[in-house]
Amino acid sequence: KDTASLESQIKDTEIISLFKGFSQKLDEDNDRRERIVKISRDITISSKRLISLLQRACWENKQDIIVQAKEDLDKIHLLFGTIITELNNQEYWKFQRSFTWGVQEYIESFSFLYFLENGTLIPLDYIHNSIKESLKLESLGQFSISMEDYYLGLADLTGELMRYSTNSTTQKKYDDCYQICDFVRVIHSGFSLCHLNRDLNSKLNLIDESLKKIEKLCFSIRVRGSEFPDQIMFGLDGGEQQQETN
Amino acid sequence: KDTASLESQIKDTEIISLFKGFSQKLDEDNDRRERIVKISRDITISSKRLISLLQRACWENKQDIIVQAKEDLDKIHLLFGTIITELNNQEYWKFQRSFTWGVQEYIESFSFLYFLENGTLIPLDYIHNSIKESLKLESLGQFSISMEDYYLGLADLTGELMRYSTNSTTQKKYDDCYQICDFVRVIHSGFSLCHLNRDLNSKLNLIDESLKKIEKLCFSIRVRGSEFPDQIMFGLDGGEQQQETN
Amino acid sequence: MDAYESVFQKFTVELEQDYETRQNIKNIVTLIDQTERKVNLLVQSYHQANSSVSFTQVVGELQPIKNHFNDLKALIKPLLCYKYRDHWKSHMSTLSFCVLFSNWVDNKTLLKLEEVQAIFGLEPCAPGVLTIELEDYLLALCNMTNELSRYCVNCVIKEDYQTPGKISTFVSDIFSGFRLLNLKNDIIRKRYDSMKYDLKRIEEVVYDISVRNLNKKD
Amino acid sequence: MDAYESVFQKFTVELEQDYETRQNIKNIVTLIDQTERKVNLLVQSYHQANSSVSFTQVVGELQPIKNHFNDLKALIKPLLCYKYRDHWKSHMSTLSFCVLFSNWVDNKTLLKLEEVQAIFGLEPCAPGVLTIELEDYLLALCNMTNELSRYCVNCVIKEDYQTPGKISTFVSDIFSGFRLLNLKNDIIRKRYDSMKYDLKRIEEVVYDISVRNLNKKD
Amino acid sequence: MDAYESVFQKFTVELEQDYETRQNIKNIVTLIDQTERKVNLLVQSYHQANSSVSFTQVVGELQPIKNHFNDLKALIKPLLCYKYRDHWKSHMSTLSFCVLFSNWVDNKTLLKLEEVQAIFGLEPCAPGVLTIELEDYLLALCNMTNELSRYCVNCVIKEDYQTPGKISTFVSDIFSGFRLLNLKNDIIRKRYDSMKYDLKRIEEVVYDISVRNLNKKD
Amino acid sequence: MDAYESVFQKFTVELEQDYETRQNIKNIVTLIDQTERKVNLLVQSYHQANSSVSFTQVVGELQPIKNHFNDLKALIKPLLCYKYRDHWKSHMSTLSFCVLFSNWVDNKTLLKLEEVQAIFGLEPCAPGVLTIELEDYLLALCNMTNELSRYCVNCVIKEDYQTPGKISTFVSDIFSGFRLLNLKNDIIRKRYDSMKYDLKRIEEVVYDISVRNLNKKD
Amino acid sequence: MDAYESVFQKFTVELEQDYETRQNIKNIVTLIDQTERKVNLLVQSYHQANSSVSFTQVVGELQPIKNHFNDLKALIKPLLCYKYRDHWKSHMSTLSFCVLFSNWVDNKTLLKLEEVQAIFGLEPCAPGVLTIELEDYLLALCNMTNELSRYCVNCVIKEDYQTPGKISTFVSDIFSGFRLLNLKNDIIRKRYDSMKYDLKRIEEVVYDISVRNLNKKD
Amino acid sequence: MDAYESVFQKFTVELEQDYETRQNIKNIVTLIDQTERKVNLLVQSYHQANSSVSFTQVVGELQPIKNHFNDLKALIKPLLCYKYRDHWKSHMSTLSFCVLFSNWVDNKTLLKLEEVQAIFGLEPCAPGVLTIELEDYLLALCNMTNELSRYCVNCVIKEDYQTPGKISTFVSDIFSGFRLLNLKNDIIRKRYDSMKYDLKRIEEVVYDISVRNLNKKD
Ligand SMILES: [Mn+2]
Ligand SMILES: [Mn+2]
Repeated sequence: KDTASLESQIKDTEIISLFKGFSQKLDEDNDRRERIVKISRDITISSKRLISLLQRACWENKQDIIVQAKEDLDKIHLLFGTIITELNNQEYWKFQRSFTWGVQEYIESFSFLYFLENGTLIPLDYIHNSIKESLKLESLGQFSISMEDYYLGLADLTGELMRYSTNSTTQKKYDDCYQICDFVRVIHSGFSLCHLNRDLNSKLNLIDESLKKIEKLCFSIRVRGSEFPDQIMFGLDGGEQQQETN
Repeated sequence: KDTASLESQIKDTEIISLFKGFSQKLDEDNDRRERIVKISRDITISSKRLISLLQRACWENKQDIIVQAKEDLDKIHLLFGTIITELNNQEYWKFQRSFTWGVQEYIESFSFLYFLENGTLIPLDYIHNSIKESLKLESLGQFSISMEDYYLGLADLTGELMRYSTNSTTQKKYDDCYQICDFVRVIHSGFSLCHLNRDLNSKLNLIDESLKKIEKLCFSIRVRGSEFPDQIMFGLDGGEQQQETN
Repeated sequence: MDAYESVFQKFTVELEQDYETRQNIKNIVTLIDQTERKVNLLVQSYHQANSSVSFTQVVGELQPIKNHFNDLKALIKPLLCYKYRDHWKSHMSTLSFCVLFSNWVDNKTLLKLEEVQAIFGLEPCAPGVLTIELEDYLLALCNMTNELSRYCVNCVIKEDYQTPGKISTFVSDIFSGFRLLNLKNDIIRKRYDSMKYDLKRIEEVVYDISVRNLNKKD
Repeated sequence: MDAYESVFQKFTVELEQDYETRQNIKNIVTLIDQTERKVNLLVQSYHQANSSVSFTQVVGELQPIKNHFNDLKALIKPLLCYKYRDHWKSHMSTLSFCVLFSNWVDNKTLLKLEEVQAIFGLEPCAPGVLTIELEDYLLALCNMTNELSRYCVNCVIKEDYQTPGKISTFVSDIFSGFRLLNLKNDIIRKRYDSMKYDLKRIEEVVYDISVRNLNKKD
Repeated sequence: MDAYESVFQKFTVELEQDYETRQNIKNIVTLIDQTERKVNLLVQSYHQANSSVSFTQVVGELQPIKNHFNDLKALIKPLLCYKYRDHWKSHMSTLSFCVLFSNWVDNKTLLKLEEVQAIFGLEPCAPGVLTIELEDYLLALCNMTNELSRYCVNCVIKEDYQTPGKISTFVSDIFSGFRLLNLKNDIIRKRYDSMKYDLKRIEEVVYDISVRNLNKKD
Repeated sequence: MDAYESVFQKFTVELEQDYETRQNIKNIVTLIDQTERKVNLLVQSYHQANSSVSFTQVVGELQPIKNHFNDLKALIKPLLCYKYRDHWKSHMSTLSFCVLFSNWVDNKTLLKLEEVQAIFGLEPCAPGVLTIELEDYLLALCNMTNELSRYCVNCVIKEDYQTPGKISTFVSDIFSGFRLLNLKNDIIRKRYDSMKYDLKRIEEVVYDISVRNLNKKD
Repeated sequence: MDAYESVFQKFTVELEQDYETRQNIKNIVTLIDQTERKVNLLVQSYHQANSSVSFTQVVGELQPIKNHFNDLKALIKPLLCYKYRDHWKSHMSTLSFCVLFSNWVDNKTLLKLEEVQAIFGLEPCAPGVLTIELEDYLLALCNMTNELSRYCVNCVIKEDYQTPGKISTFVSDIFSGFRLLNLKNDIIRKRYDSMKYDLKRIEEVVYDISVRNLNKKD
Repeated sequence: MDAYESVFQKFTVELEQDYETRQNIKNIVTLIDQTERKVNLLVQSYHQANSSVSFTQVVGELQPIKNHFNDLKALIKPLLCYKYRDHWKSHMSTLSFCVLFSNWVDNKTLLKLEEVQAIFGLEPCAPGVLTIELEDYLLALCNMTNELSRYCVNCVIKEDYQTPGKISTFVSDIFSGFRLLNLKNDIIRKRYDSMKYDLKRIEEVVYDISVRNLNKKD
C-alpha cells in the first residue's frame, strides 16, 4: 500500500523531474563550496606558519628565511591552483565568503615577505604573476584576487609589522622601526580617506591600534637616544647592522 | 654578519632543543585537530542529508527509506573509523570541541532512524555496537561517545520530530503525532529535572518550542476530529495506514 | 614612501568606484521596487471577492522592469554580478512570485525558471549572468505556497469549492519536489520548513469542504 | 513510554553524577588555591629590598598540594581528565610559574617540565594522565619572563647591576625558543606576543646600566 | 583650571536649562501615562463578553490629557518641538489607537487624523506645532488592525458572527492603503509588514464562519 | 608587608565570616532546589493525558522545604535578610508558581500571597522578614498565566472543552489586575508585557472550541 | 481599497515630501563628507615628521563647506531644524575638531564655539538655527584631547620636547572644565570618561621627557 | 476585572510606597553626587605643578555630606538598608577614596575604615547600619593605589624625587595586605588584579630615579 506515494511521484514526472535537476545543481554547488572551504583552511594554516617564520627574520639570517619563505609560498600557490580549478567557469564572488579568510591570510603573509625583501608594498599584479609562475600557467583565467580581499589582508599586515617592529627594537634595528612607522602611516591614511565597506571598516580599529603602538616604539627609541646623544646607542651605528648583546 | 644569531642558537642547545621538541608536539596536536575538524564537517554534512532522507519516510515507502538510511549510516560509520584512528591513544575530551558538532548531528540522525523503526529511544550502547559492526571491530578501544554529546544530539532530535509530526498531520497519520508528543514530553521532563551544563542548558529552549508545537498539532487534530466525531477523519481509519488525498 | 603612496591612490580610486557603483545600483533598485510594489498590490487583489485581475495584466505592469534590468546589466561587469547581488536579490524572488502566483491562479500551470526569466527579458542561468537564480525561484515557490494557503481560505469565502482541491494537489507536488533537495541551514530551508504548515492548512480546508459535502453541492 | 523513561532515569543519574563530580573538584581546587596564594605571596617578596626567600622554602610551602593532586586523581577517571581540566588549568600554570621563577632567581637554571611535574608528585605527560601539560608549562614560562622584566627593574633599585644581564640572556633564549613554535590564535600566542615587550624592557635596563657604566662600578 | 573656567561655567548654565526642561517634560508625560493606562484598560474591556464600554466614555476619560498637552505647549517653544519629541512620541500613537479602535467598534468608521487631533484639543500638523504627527497616526492604525484581529476572534466567542466580515473589509482596505505609501520609515514599515498576518488571521475567522454558514443562521 | 598586616588580618576574619554565611546559604538553597525540581516535574504532569497529580500531593511534596526555610531564618539575622536575598530570590517565585498553578487547576481559585506564604510556613511580608515578597508573587503569577496558556491546549487534547473558558476568564482578570499596577520593576514589566500573548493564545483556543460549538456538546 | 484611497493618497504626498527633503539633505551631506575627509587627512599629516600643514591651509580647504551649509539652511525651515539634525550632527563635531586641533597646534589657543561657528559662516546657537551646537563642540573637544595624546608622542619623535608640556597643561585644563559640567548626555559622558586616559598618557610622555631633563637641554 | 481588583489595588499601594522611597533616595544621592564632584576636582589638583590643596580643605568641602547621610538614615529603616544600598554604594567608595588619598599625600598615613566613617559622621559597621562597608573601603584602596601610580609620575615632573619611593613602599604593603584576603567578591578581585600594574608602574618610576641617582642629588 505504500507504493501509492511512489506512484504519485512517477505520475507527476514534470515537477519531480524539475526538482531532480534542482537537487543536482544545489548538491554540486554545496559540494564545491565545502571543498573550497577545506582548501581555504589549509591556505590559512600554511600562511599563518609562513608569517611566524617571517617574524624570525629580524633575529636569524634574513636571506635564509626569505629563501625558505619563498619555498613555502610556492606550496601555498599549489593550493590556489586547486581553488582555481574548483572555480573553473564559476564566479569568484559566488564563493568568496568561503575562501576570503584564506586569501586574506595569504595576502598578509605574502605582503609581509615582500616588505621584508623590498621595503615597500606588494602590488596586486605581482601577486597574480607569482601565482601564475608557481602554477606554470599562462593565465589565471577568470580568477583574480579581489581588491577587497587584497586590502583586508593588508590591514592585517599592519598587525604583523607592529610585532616585527617590536622585535626590531629589541634587536636595536631602529631604522627599521622608523621605516615601518612611515609605511603603516600611509596605509592608515589610505584607509581613513575612503568610504569603506563593512568588512574593511571593521579593520580600521586594528590599523589604528597598530600605528599607535609603532609610534609609541619610535617615541621610546627617540627619548632614550636623546638622553645620551653623544653615546652611540648599542647597535645604532648606522642602519641595518645588528649586534649581539649577550 | 647575520650568522651571529644562528650561532647563538647553536650555542644554546639546551633550551632550543627543548623547544624543538615542544614545537613537534604542538604541531602534531594541531595537525591532528585540523584533520578531525575536517572529518567532523563531513559527518555533519552526511548526517544532515540522512535526516532529510528520513523526513521523507512519512510520504514515501518507509521501509525503502530505512534500508537506504542504513546504507548511508554505514558510510558515516567509516568516517567515525577515521576519527577513532586519529584519537588512537589520545583522549576523547582533549579533542571533543573539534568533533562535537559532527557527533551531535550524527546522534540526531541515528536516533531519528531508530525512532522511526522502533518507536523508542536509541540506547547509547546500541550506537556503539552499530559503529563496531560497521567497522568490523571487536572493540572501539578508548573511544566512546560521551553522554553529553549523546544528549545534545537528542535535544536536536526533538526539532526533527516536530517537523516529522507536522508532515504526519498532512498525511493524516494522527496516531504518529500523539506518539511523538508523548515521546518528546519524556525528553522534555528529563532535561528539566537535571542540573544541566551550559551546552545542554542552551538546548532547553529548543526542546520547549518543539514540544509546544507538537502539542499544538495534537490540539488541532483533536479539535477538528471532535466537530464531526461520527465521520471518519480521512485516513484515520485505524492507525498506521495512509491514503492519498489527490 | 611615494612608491606605496601611489598604490593607495589607486586604492582610493577603486574604493570610490565601488561606492559609486553601489549608489547607482541603489537608484535602479528603487525604481524596480516601485513597480514591484504596484504589481504586488495587483496580485493581492486576487484574494478579494470580485477581483478582475489577470495574468496578462500582471505581466503588462511588469514591463518597465525589463529596462531597469538592462540598466543594471550595463552597469555591472559580468564577473562582479555576485558581488552586488545582495542589492537586488530579494526583488528577484518577489517578482518571480508575482508571475508564478498569478499564472497559476489563471492557468493552473507552473511556470519554469526559464519562462519566468524570459518574462523579464533575462537570460538563463550561467556564470556571470545577471538573472533570476535558482535560489530566487525556489524562494518564490515558497512564497507562492504560502500565498496559496491564504488564497485557498478566501476561495471558500467566495464559495468557490473546486479550487482548494487543485491547490492541494499542486502544493503537495511542490512539497514532494522540495523533499528531494538537500538544503543547507539557510533561508530556503527555513521557508521550506514552514511550507508544511501551509500544506496542513490547505488539507484542513479540503477536509472542511469534503466533510460538509460542499464540493458536491455546486 | 516506560521504555524510554528508563533511559532518562539513567540520564538523570549520569548528569547528577557529573554535577557532583564538579562540586567535589571545586572543593579540592579551593584548597589548592589557598596554598597557591600563600606561595605566590612568598614569590612576590623576591622583588623586595631585603628578601630572604629561597627556592627550598617555596618548594616546602608547596608540599600540601601533592595531597590535593592525589585527591583529584582518585576522583577523576583517567579518560575524563580533559573534560574537567578547565577547573584546575589556570592553577597548573601559576604553580609552575612559582617554582620556575624561584628556581631561576636562586640557581639561574631553567627547570624542565618533567622536573616541575616531579616537584608536585605528578607523572610525565601522557594521554589520560592528570598532570601539568605542555600548554601550562609554556604559559608559566610567559608569566616568568613577565615577572623577570619586573624583577630586572627591582634589581637596579637594589643596586644589583649584574643580574639584569643574565636575565637578558635567559629571556632572549626563551624568546628564541618560542619563535620556533607554530602557535594558534590562543592564549599562549597572546602571551608570547607580549613577551616582546618584556624583552624590550629588559634590554632597556641593560642599556641604562651599560651607558652609565654601572655594571663596571661594583 | 582657571584658564577655561568661565567658558565651562557658561556651558553649565545651558546644560542645566536643557536638563530642567527635560525633567519638566518627564513630569507631564508621567501624568499623560497614567490617564493613558486607565483608558487602555477601558479599551481592553471591549474584548470581554458583557462589556458596556462606549466611545463616549473613552473620550470622556481622555479629557484630562487636553490640559497636559496645553502644559507641554506652554513649556516648549515651537522651534524646540522636534528636539524633545522623543519624550512623548510613543504616547501619541497609543492615545490615537485608543480613540481610533473605540470609535470603529462603536461606529464602524475611521476617524481622520484631524478628527483625532481635535479630540485631544490639538492643532493640525504644521512645522513646529506640538501635535499628533502623520507618523503617530499611521502607527496607531497598525496597532488598531492588530487589536481588531484579536477582537475578531472574541466576536465569535461572543457569538457575534456579523462583525468579523466588516473587520475583514476594513482591515483589507487599510492594508491596501498602506501599500500605496512609499514607506521609508523603518518602524512603520516593520509594523505594516506584520499587518499581513493580522489580515490573514481575520480571513481565517471569516472562513470558519463561512464554511459553517454561521453568518446565515442569525 | 608588616605595616598593615594586622589591619588586613582583621578584614580577613570579616570576609571569611561573610563567605561562610554565603556557603551555608548555598548549601540550604541546594536542598530547596532539589525538592523544587521534583515538584516542578510533578506540576508538569498536569499536562499529560492520564495524570493523577493533585494539589494535596504537590503541597505534600513541598513539606521538606519548610525545614529548609527555618534553617535559613536561623542562619540569617533579619537585618541582613536583604543582603543575601539574591541567593534564594528566584526560588521564591518558582515555588509560589507551583502551588498557585496546582491549586488553580484543582480548585479554580487563586491563592493569595498570605496563603502561599502559609503553605511554606513563612510569615507575612514585613521589613527584615525572610518570606515570599510581593515581587516574587507577581512573577509567579506571570509564570502561571504562561503555563495556563499551555495547559489550555492540553485540556483540549484531553477532550476537556470546559476548562479553557475558565482559564480565559481567569487570565483576563489577572491581566487587568496587572494593568492597574504602575510597574517600575523591569523584570516584572517585561514578563507582564508577554502576558498579552498568553491571553491571546488562550482566546484562540476558546475560539476554536466556540466556533465548533464543542463547549455546548458535552 | 477605494474606501480610504483618497486619505492615503494625501498621506503619500506628505511622506514623499519628507522623503525628498531627506534625499536633498543626504546629497548635500555627501558633499560635506567629501571635503571633511580631505581636511581630516590634512589634519592627520600634523603627526608626520616633515609636515608643512597650517591652520590657514585647513581653513582654506574648508571653504566649500560654507556653501553647503547655506544650501542646507535654504532647504530646511528653522522649525524643522531639529527634525533632520541627525543627518548632519556627526559632521558638526568632526569639522569642529579639525579647526580646533589645527588652531591649537599652530597657535596654542582654544577657539571658542562662536569662533568655530564663524569659520563655517554659521550663526551663534539659538533655537531653530542650523549651527554647531554646544553638544557638538563638547564632542569635538573630546576628540581633540584624544588626538593631542597621540600628537604628544609624535612631537617627541620629531625631537620637539617643549610642546608635550603645553599639551599637558591644556588637556588638564579642559579636563577640569568638563568636571564642572553635570553631564547627563551619555555619549559625551562616555567620551569624557576616556579623557582621563588621554591625560594620563600625556603625563607619561611629559614624565619621560622630565626624568631625562630633555626639556631643559634645548 | 472585578474579581481581583481589590487584591491588585492593595499591591498598588505597596509598589507606590517603594517607588516613592526610591525617588527620595535618588534626590538625596543627587546632592551627594554634586559635593562629591567638587571634592573630586579638588583631589585631582594634587597632580598639578603648583597645587595648594590640603587634607583639611578636602574634609571641609565634604561637610555638607554629613547632613545628606543623616537624611538618608532618617528615610530608611535599618531593616531595609541592604534593600536600597545599590543606590548609594558607588558613592561610598569614591568618597572614601577622596579622603584616603588626600590624607596619604599630606600625612603619609593610611586612614582606617573607622576613621573614614567618622569623617562622614557615620557609625562603625554593624548589620543594618547605613555606613561605609568594608567592601567600599577596599574598593577605595584600589582606587587609591591607581591614583598614586599617576601621582608618582607627576611627582617626578614636579622634580619631587623623594615621594615615589614612599609611594612604592606604601602600595607594596597594601598589595601584600590584599593578598592575605580570600577574595570572593568579583569586583574587588578584578580591581585588585589590576593593582599589580599600578605597583609595576610605580617601581618603574623608582627605577628611573634610581638609575639616574636623582634621589641622591637633592
Ligand atoms: Mn596576523
Ligand atoms: Mn536538526
